[in-house]
Amino acid sequence: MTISTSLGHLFPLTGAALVGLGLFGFISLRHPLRQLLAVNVIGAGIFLILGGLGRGEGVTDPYPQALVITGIVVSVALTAVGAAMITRLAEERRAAGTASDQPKDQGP
Amino acid sequence: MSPLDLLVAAPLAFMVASLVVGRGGRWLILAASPAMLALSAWLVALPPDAAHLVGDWELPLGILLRADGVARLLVPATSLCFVAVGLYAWHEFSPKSGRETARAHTFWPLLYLMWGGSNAGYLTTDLFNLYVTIEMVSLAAVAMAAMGSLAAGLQYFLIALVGSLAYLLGVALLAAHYDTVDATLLAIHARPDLPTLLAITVMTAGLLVKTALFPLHGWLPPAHAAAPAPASALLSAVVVKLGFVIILRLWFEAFAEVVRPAAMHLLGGMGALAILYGSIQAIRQERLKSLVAYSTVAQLGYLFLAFPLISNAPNPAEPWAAVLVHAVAHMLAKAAMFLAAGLMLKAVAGERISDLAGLARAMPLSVTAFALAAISLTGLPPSGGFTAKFLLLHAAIEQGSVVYAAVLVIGGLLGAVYLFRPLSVACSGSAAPVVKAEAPLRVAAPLALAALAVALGFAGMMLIELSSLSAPPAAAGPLPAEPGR
Amino acid sequence: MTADLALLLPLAAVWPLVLAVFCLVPAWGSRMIALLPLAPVPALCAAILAPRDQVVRTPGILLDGGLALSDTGAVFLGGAAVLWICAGAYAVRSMGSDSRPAAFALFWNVVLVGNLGVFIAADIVSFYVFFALVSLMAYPLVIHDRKPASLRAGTAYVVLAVIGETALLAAFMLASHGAGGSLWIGDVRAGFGLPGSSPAILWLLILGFGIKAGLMPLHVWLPVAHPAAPVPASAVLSGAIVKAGIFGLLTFLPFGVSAPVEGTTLALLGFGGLFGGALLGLAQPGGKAVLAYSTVSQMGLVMGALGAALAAGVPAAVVLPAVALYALSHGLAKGGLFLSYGLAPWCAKGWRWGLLALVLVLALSIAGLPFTAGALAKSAIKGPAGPFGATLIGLSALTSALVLARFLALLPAARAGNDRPPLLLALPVLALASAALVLPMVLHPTVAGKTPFAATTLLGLLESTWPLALAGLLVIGAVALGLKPPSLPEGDLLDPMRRSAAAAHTAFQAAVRAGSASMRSSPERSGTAWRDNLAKVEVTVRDRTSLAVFLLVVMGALLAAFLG
Amino acid sequence: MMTAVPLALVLLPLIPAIISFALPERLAGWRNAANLFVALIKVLIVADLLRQVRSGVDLEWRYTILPGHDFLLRVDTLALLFVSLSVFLWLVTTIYAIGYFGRGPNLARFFGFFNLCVLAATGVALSGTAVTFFLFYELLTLATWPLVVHNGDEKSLRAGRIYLAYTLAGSAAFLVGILWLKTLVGSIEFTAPPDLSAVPPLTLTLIFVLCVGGLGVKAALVPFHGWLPAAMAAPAPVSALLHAVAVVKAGAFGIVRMIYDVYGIGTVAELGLGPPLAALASFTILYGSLRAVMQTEIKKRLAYSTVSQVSYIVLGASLVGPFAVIGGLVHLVHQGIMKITLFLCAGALSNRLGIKAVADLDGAGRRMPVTMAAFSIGALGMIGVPPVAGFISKWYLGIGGLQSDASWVVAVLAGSSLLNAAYFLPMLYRAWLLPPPEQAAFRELGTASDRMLVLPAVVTAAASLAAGVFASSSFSPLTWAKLIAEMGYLK
Amino acid sequence: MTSAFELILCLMILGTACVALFMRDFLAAVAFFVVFGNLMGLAWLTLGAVNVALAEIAIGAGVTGVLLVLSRSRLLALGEEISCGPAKPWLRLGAAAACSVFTAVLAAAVLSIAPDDGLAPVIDGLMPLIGVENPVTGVLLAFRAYDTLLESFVLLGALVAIWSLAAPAAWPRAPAALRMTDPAALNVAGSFGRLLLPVALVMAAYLVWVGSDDPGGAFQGGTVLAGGFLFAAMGGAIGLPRSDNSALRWSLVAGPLVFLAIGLAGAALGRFLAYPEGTAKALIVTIEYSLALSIGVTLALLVAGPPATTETGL
Repeated sequence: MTISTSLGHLFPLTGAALVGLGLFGFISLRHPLRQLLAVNVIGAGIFLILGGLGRGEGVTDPYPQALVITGIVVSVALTAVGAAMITRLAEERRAAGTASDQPKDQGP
Repeated sequence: MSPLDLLVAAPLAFMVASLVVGRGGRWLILAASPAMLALSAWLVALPPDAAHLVGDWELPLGILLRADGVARLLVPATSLCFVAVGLYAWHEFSPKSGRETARAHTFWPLLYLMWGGSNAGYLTTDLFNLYVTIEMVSLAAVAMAAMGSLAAGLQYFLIALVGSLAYLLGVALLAAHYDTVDATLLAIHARPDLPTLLAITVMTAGLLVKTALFPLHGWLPPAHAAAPAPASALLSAVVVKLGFVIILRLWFEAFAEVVRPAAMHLLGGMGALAILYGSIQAIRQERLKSLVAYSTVAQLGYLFLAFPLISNAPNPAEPWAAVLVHAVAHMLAKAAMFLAAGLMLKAVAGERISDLAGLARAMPLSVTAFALAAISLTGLPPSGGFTAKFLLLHAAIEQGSVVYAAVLVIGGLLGAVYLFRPLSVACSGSAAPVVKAEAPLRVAAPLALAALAVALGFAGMMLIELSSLSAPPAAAGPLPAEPGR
Repeated sequence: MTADLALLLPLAAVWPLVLAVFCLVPAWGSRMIALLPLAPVPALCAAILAPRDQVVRTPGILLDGGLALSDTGAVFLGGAAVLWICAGAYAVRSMGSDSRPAAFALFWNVVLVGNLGVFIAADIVSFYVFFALVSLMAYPLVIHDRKPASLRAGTAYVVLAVIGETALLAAFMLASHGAGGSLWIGDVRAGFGLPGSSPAILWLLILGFGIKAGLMPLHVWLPVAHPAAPVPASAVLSGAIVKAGIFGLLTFLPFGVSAPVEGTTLALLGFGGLFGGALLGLAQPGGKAVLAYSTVSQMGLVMGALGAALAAGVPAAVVLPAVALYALSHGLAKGGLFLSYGLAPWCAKGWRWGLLALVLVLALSIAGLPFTAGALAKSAIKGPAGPFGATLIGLSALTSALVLARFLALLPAARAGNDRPPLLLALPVLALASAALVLPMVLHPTVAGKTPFAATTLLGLLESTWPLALAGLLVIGAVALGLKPPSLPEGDLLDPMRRSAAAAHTAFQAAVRAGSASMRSSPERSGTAWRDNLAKVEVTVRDRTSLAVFLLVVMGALLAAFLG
Repeated sequence: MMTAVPLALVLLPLIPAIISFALPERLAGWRNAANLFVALIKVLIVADLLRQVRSGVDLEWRYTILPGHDFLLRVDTLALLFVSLSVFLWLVTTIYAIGYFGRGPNLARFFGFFNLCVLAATGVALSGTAVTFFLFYELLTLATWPLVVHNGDEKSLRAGRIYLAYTLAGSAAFLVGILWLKTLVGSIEFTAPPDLSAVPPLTLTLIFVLCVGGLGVKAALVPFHGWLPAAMAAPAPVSALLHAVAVVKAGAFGIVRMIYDVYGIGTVAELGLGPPLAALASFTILYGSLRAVMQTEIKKRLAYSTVSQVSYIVLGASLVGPFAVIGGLVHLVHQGIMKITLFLCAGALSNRLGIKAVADLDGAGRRMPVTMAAFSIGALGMIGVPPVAGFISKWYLGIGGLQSDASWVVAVLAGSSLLNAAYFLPMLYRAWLLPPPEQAAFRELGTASDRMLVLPAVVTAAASLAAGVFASSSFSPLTWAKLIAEMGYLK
Repeated sequence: MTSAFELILCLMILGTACVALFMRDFLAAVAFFVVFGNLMGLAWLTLGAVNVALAEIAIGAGVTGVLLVLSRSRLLALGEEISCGPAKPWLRLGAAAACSVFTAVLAAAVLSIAPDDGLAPVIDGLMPLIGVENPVTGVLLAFRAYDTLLESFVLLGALVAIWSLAAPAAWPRAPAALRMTDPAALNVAGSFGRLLLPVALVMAAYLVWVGSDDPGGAFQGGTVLAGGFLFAAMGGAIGLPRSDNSALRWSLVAGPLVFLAIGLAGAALGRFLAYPEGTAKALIVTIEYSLALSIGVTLALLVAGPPATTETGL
C-alpha cells in the first residue's frame, strides 16, 4: 500500500501544529497548571512527529514506537511532579498569604 | 564488567538501597564515596579506545557507551563533587530524632539519581538516551531546587520541561530523518539540510535553557540561590554541565561538518554577553548565595565563549582542553563555594553579604575554602580556572579575536570585583562573631574541593592530554562488540 | 715614609668621624666636648706633612674615589684646622655647661669631617659627599639653642643648602659625563675646556658654591644663620665652613679658559656683595650679624675677584695661591672676631681694653691696613682681580672698616661679676688672633713667591690707607654727632621671601582642594539608575513566559545562523 | 644545570606559612621562632647562591605546565639582586612584625600570608619565563590582599578593593601582552630573548605598552598609582613590605625584565620606546613627590614618596644606557632598604606613640631618638644626601641620562631631590626641634618587644648608610648591579 | 476514505487541543484534554502502533487527566483560580506570529523527511535472538533496554521528588486521601473500586503477558494496575500507604531493582544488559512483571501526591 506523499505527512504535520499550538499556549497562558497542560500538548505533538514519520508500508517502525512509549512515561512522571509542585506551592502560599507564582527572592 | 556500566549502575543501586533502607540512607554515602571514586579512577585509567555497546546490540539500534576525553575529565570531577557534597550533606540531611523531614529522606535517593544520570549522560553517545539522562538529572535538580523555594523550583521545572521537549523534538526529527540517534553515526551521515539544521537548533536551544546561558538564565539565580547549600552546590556544579556537554558533543562531534562559523559566533557572543551580564548582576547582589548563583551565570558564559575559539583554532586541542578544564574547575570551585557559603551563612544565621563581617576570624577554614574557590573562579593563578582562561585567552589572541579576548579579560576582572567583596567583608571587623564549631567533615568538604580546583592549575599537561582523547567513531573500525551476537 | 704620611689624609677625615661615633655612646657623649680641640689635629699634621698631589685611593668606599692634597688645599686645610682647633678649645669651656653637649660635639665632629674632607677630596663624589656633610650637618649647629629665631634661621639655611646641593649634584653629573665618566677632579676640570661640555655646568657650580659662600642674592641665609649658632660654631661657620664654597669655586672653575659671561656675572655679583653686604651690615643691630655681613662682604670680594679672573682667562696658577691666602687670612681673622665677641662679656676693665685692642687689630687686618696680614692678602688678590677689580677692592677697605667699626661699637659689655676671662676662653682667642696675624705672613712667600711688603711703595701705601682714614673720620664724626645707623632686620630679603612662599603654598593648596572637590561631584544618581534598570531587566528575564519567548528568539537566531 | 635548589628556595616559606596558619594563637612563640628560623635559613641559602652565581654556575628548574609554556625558575644575577634584597628585608620585617603586633588578633593569618608573599616575591625574582613571572606576579597580588585588609576596618577594606582593582587589571593587561607576544614569537624565555624581527613594529609597540602598562600598575607609575596611597590603611609591616620590596618592586623588576630580557635594548631603541617611558617615569617621579608634599599623614606621604622613588628604577631601565641600568638596578635595592627604614620607623611611631599625622611628630625625636635617627637617615637618603645610598642611585641615573642624551633627566633628579627635601625635612624638623606635646615618659628600648620594633629599622638604616659609603666594595649592591649589567646587558 | 478519516482525525486532534488549552473553565479544558488524548490514541491506532495507542490512552489521557482533575480540585479547595490570562494582547499577537513561523519551519522540515520504517527490517532480523514476538517490547527491553532501565528510575525519581515536596510535618504520613467526600459518590465509587481492583490486577497481568508477543507490556499493564489502585482508593476500598511503609518501598523498587540486577548479572557474564543465550524471554518477562508492579504503584502514588497532614478528600 502506497500512501500519497501529502497524506503520509499528515500526522507529522499535525504533530508540528500541536507543537506550535502548545508553545503558543505556554507563552500566552499564565497559570502553571495550564502551562503544564500546554507542555503535554507539545509532547504529544512531538511524539506524533516521531511516530508519524516512522510510518512505513503497512507497519509503523517499532523503534520510534519504543521511543514514544518511553517519552510518554517520562512525560507523565514529570507532569505528576509539576502538578504536585503547583498544589504544594498553593498550599504554602495560602499559609504565607502571598499570591504569585513568580519566585519572590529576587535581588536586593 | 566495565566502569562504563558500573558508573551508572552503582549510583542507581545506591538509590534503590537508600529507598529501601529509609532512615539510615545517609550512611550509604560512606560506601558510595570510595566505590564511585574508584570507578572514576578506573575510567580514567581505561585504554584510550574504551567503548562498548550496551547488551552488545549493534549500532543503529543499540546504545554506545564510551570513555572519551570529556567523560574522563567530567566523570571524576562529578564524582568528587558528589562525594564532597554527600559528606557535607551527611549532617544536613539526617533524620533527627522527633523531627524527620521529607528532605532528609528524599535527598539521598535524589542525589544518587542525579549522580547516575549525569554519569550516564557523559558516557553515552545516544541522543535519545541522553534525553532520558537529562530528565533524570533535571528531575532530581528540580526537586532539590524546590527544597529551598517552591516558587523558584516550579519556575525552573516548567522552563526546563520546555527545554527538554525542545531537545526531544530535535531528537525526533533526527530519528525520523536518519533512523539513528547515535552521535557517532550522525557524524558520518549528517547533511546540512533543513530538518538536520532545525533539529540542531531546537536541541541546542533546549539545552541552552537547561544550561542557563544568557538570556535563558532567568530561572537559575532564584533556584540556585534559594536551595539548601548542598543542593545549590550540585545544581550549579553538576546539573548545568550536562546540557553543556551535550551541546559540545552535538556541535563538535555529531554535527561538526554541518555547523557554520556564524552559529559558532552566535553562541560565542551569547557566552560573552553571559559573562558580562552575569558579572554585573553578581556585583549588584546583596545576598551571598545570589551572588554565587549569578557567578554561575557568568562562568557558564566562558564555556560557550570557547565555541568559536575551538572551531577557528589552528590547534583546537588547546581551547578544547580549556573549555573542559574550565568545566571541571568550575564544578569543583562552585561546589566548594556554595558549600562554604552554606556554612558561613548558617553560622551567622543570615543571608546577606554584610552578615559575614568578621567571619574570617571565626571560621577561617570556611573562608579559606571560599577564597580558594574564588581564586579559581576568577581565573587567578595557580588554579584550574586560570589554566582554562589562560588557554582561552591564548587562543583568542592567536586568532586575533579582540572581542573575545577583551571579554575574557574584563570577565576575569569583574569576577574579582564580585567575589572579593564577600571575602573582604569576611575579613572586616575586629571582633570575631561567636559561631558554633562545625563538624570537621563539613568544613573539609568545601576545602578539599576548592583545594582541588586550585591544584588543577598544576596539572595542565595531564588535563590537556586527557581531554584530547576521543573515542573511536563507530565507522572507524570494528567495535569491540561482536555484531548482533 | 711618604706613603705613611699620605695616610694622614684619610686619618684627618676618619679621626673626627671616630670621635663623632663616640658621641653617640650615651655615657660618653657629654664628655666628648673636651676632645673637640683634638679632632682637627691630624688634619693640621696632614696639611703640614702630607705629600702634595699624591692620591690616596680609598677602594670600596663610595665610587672608588681617593683623597689628595694640593698646595691650595693645604693652605685651606691648615687654616681650617687651626681655626677648628682654637674654636674647639674655646668650645670646651663655653659649651661645657650646655644642655645638649653630646649633640653639639657630634655635629661639630661631623661638620668638621665634611669641612676638612672638601679640601682633600680627589674625586667629585667624595668632594660632593664631604660638601654635603659640611653644609647639611651644620644645620644642627645653627639651631643648637632651639630659639625660634635660630629655628627660622636654620630653615632658611637648610632650604638654600639643599638647593645648592642639588645644583652641585647636577653640575657634577654633567661634568663627569663631559669628562667621559671620569670622577677625578682633575679630569673633570680639564673636561670643562672641551667643546662638548655643557654650559649649564658653570652656572650650576656658581649657584651651588655661591649659596655656600654667600654670593649676594643667595646670601640671605648667612646673616641669620651664623649669628644664631653658639659662638664657637659661628666662628667656624664664618671662618672655615664658608670657605668650602670658595674652595669649591676655586677647584672647579676653569681658570685659564675664558668664560666671559659667567665670569662677569660672578664678578658683578661678588663685588655687589662686597659693598652691599657691608652696607647692610652697617644697619644691623647685633654684633654677630654685623660680623656675618662682613663675611658676606669679604666673600663677595673673593668671588668678585674669581669672577673677574674667570672672565679674563687668568690662569689657575695665578688665581689659586692668591685666593687661598686671602681665604686663610680672612678665615682666621673672622674666627678670631667671633670668638672675641663671645669673650667680651667675660672681660671687664683692663681685660676689656686688651680685648678691644685685639679686635681692632683683627678688624684693621681684615680691612687691609698696611703691614697687616690682611693687607698682604688683599694685595695678593688684586692681581687676579684685574685692574677694575683691584680698584673696587681698594675702595672696599672703606666699607669694611665701617662695618668693623660698627662691630666694635656693638661689642657687648662685660657681665657683672666677670672681671677676668677664663683661661680656656681667652687662650684660644689669643692663639687664633696671633695665627691670623702671623700665618699669612709666613705663608706669603711660598704663595706669592716674594717676601711680604717687599715692594711697598709710599704711593701704594697711601692708596691703600686713604679709605681707612676716611672711614676713621666718618666713624669719629658719627660718634661725635651721635648719629645712629638705620636698623634693618637680619637677613634683609629673607622675610619677604618667606611670606611670599607661604602665600604661594596656601594658594596652591586651595587650588588643589577646589580641584579635587570638583572632581568628586558624585555620579551617584546615575549609579542608582543603573541598579534600578538592572533589577528591572532581571525581573523580566526571570519570568518563564519571557524565557519561552527568548527560547523562540534564540532558536530563530540559531536557525538563521545555520541557514545563512 | 637542572636542580631543585631554585624551587626549594621559592617554596621554603611555605613551611612557616603552614605552621603559622595551623598553630593556635597560644603557641605564638613557636610560630615566631619558625618564621625567624626559616627567614634566617633563606638568608644563608641566598648567600651561598650569591657565591655560586658569581662563579658562573647556572641553576635552573623547569617544568612544563602547558604546551609551549614552561615553568622555569632560574638563578641569574638579576634574580639574585632581587632575591637577596627580599630575603634580607624579610628577615628584618619578620623581627619587626613580631615586635609590632605583640599578641594582636589575626596574627596567624598575617604571618601565613606574609610568608606566601615571600614565596611569591622570590618566585617573581627567579622566574625564567614570562608566564612563570606572571604566575608569581598574580600570586603576589593574592597573597598581599589579606595583608592590606588586615585591620578589617572600612578604610582597609576600601584599600583592599582599590588594590585589587588596580593590580588585577594591570596583570590582565600584562597577561594579554605576553600571550600576544607568545603567539607571535613562541615561548618567552628571559635568558634567550625571542627573535622579534618578524613582528611588525606597531604590534611590538602595542604589546610593549600592554606589558609595561600592566607592570606599571604595581610599579605605581602615574596614572596607575592610585592603589598605593590607599593601601596605607594596612599595618606598618605590610606597608613596609609592600612599598619597599614585594609589590612595587615586582612591577619595576618586571619592567626591567621586559626591556632587557624580552625586547632587548636594541629593539627598544629601534622602536623608540625608551624616551616615552622615561618621560612617564620622570613625570611620575615629580608628580609623586609633589603629591607627597601635600599629604598630612605620615604613611600617605611615604606612599607618595614610594610612587616617586620606584619610578627611578623604571627611569633607569627605560634610558637603556649602561649607567642608567646600573642606577635603576641599584636603586631597586637602595630604595628598598631606605624606604623600609622609613616605614618601620613610621610604624614604630604610630604603634608606640600613636603618631600618625605629620603634625603629631613634634618632639618625636626626643621620645624615640633611636627610631627617629634611623628615620632621619632614611629620609636623607631619599633626598639623595650623600653618603646615604640614595645618592649613589641618583648619581648613576643622572650620568646614565646624560649618556643617553637625555640631559633633562638631571633636571628631573634635581627637582625630585628638592621636592623630597620639601616633604622630608619638615618631618625631621618637627621630630627633632619642636617640643613634644606633653612629656609622656617612654623608654624606647625598654622591653624585648620594643627592641624588636626599633632595632630592625636601625639595621636597615645602617645598611642604607653602608650601601652608600661602601658603594664600590665588592659586596655592595652597586657592585652587583654592575656585574648584572656587565654579564647581561653591556656585552 | 482512509485519508478523509485521517484528515478529520487530525483536525479534531487540533481542535480539541485548542479547546483544552484555551477553555476558560479548567475542568472542561481537562475533559477536552482527555478527549484529545483518546483521539491521539486513535491516531496511533491508525498508524498501526497499538502499543503506543494503549500507552497514550492509559497514561497520556487517563493518568494525566486524573492528575489534572485532582490538582484542579486541590487548588480550588485552596481557593486558587486556574485562570486563562492575563496575557498582554501584544504578547499574544507576537507569540502567535512567532509560533506560526516556528510551526511553518517545523512543518517544512517535517515535509522534507520521507516517512519510512527504516529500522523495522533490522529489528525484524534481530527479533529471533530474544524469543519474543512484539518488536516494540524487543526494542524496549532488549535493544534499548538501557533507555528503559533509566526510564524506570526516572519514574521512581519522580515519586521521590514528589515526596520531597512534603511539608516538614507531613513526613512520613500518607498522601492526602483520595476518598470522595460525597457519601453517595463514595458508595458508588467504593463498590466500583472494590470490583475494579481485582479486574485491574488480572488485566494488568494479562497485558504484560501478551506484551511479549502482542501489543501490551509493562507500561500498559502497570497503568491499568495504577488505575485500579486509584479507583479503589477513591472508593475507600484501600487506604493510601505511609511513605515509610517497607512493603511499599519494596514494591516501588522491585522493578528497577530486578532490571538493574539482571543487567548487572549480564555484565558479570559478559555485557551489561545482555541476556545469555536462550534466557532472553524468561528474563524479559521477569523484568516486565516486576516493572509492571512498580509502575502501577508508582503511578498511583504519583497521582496521589506528596505525604500530607490534611485528610481532605475529593
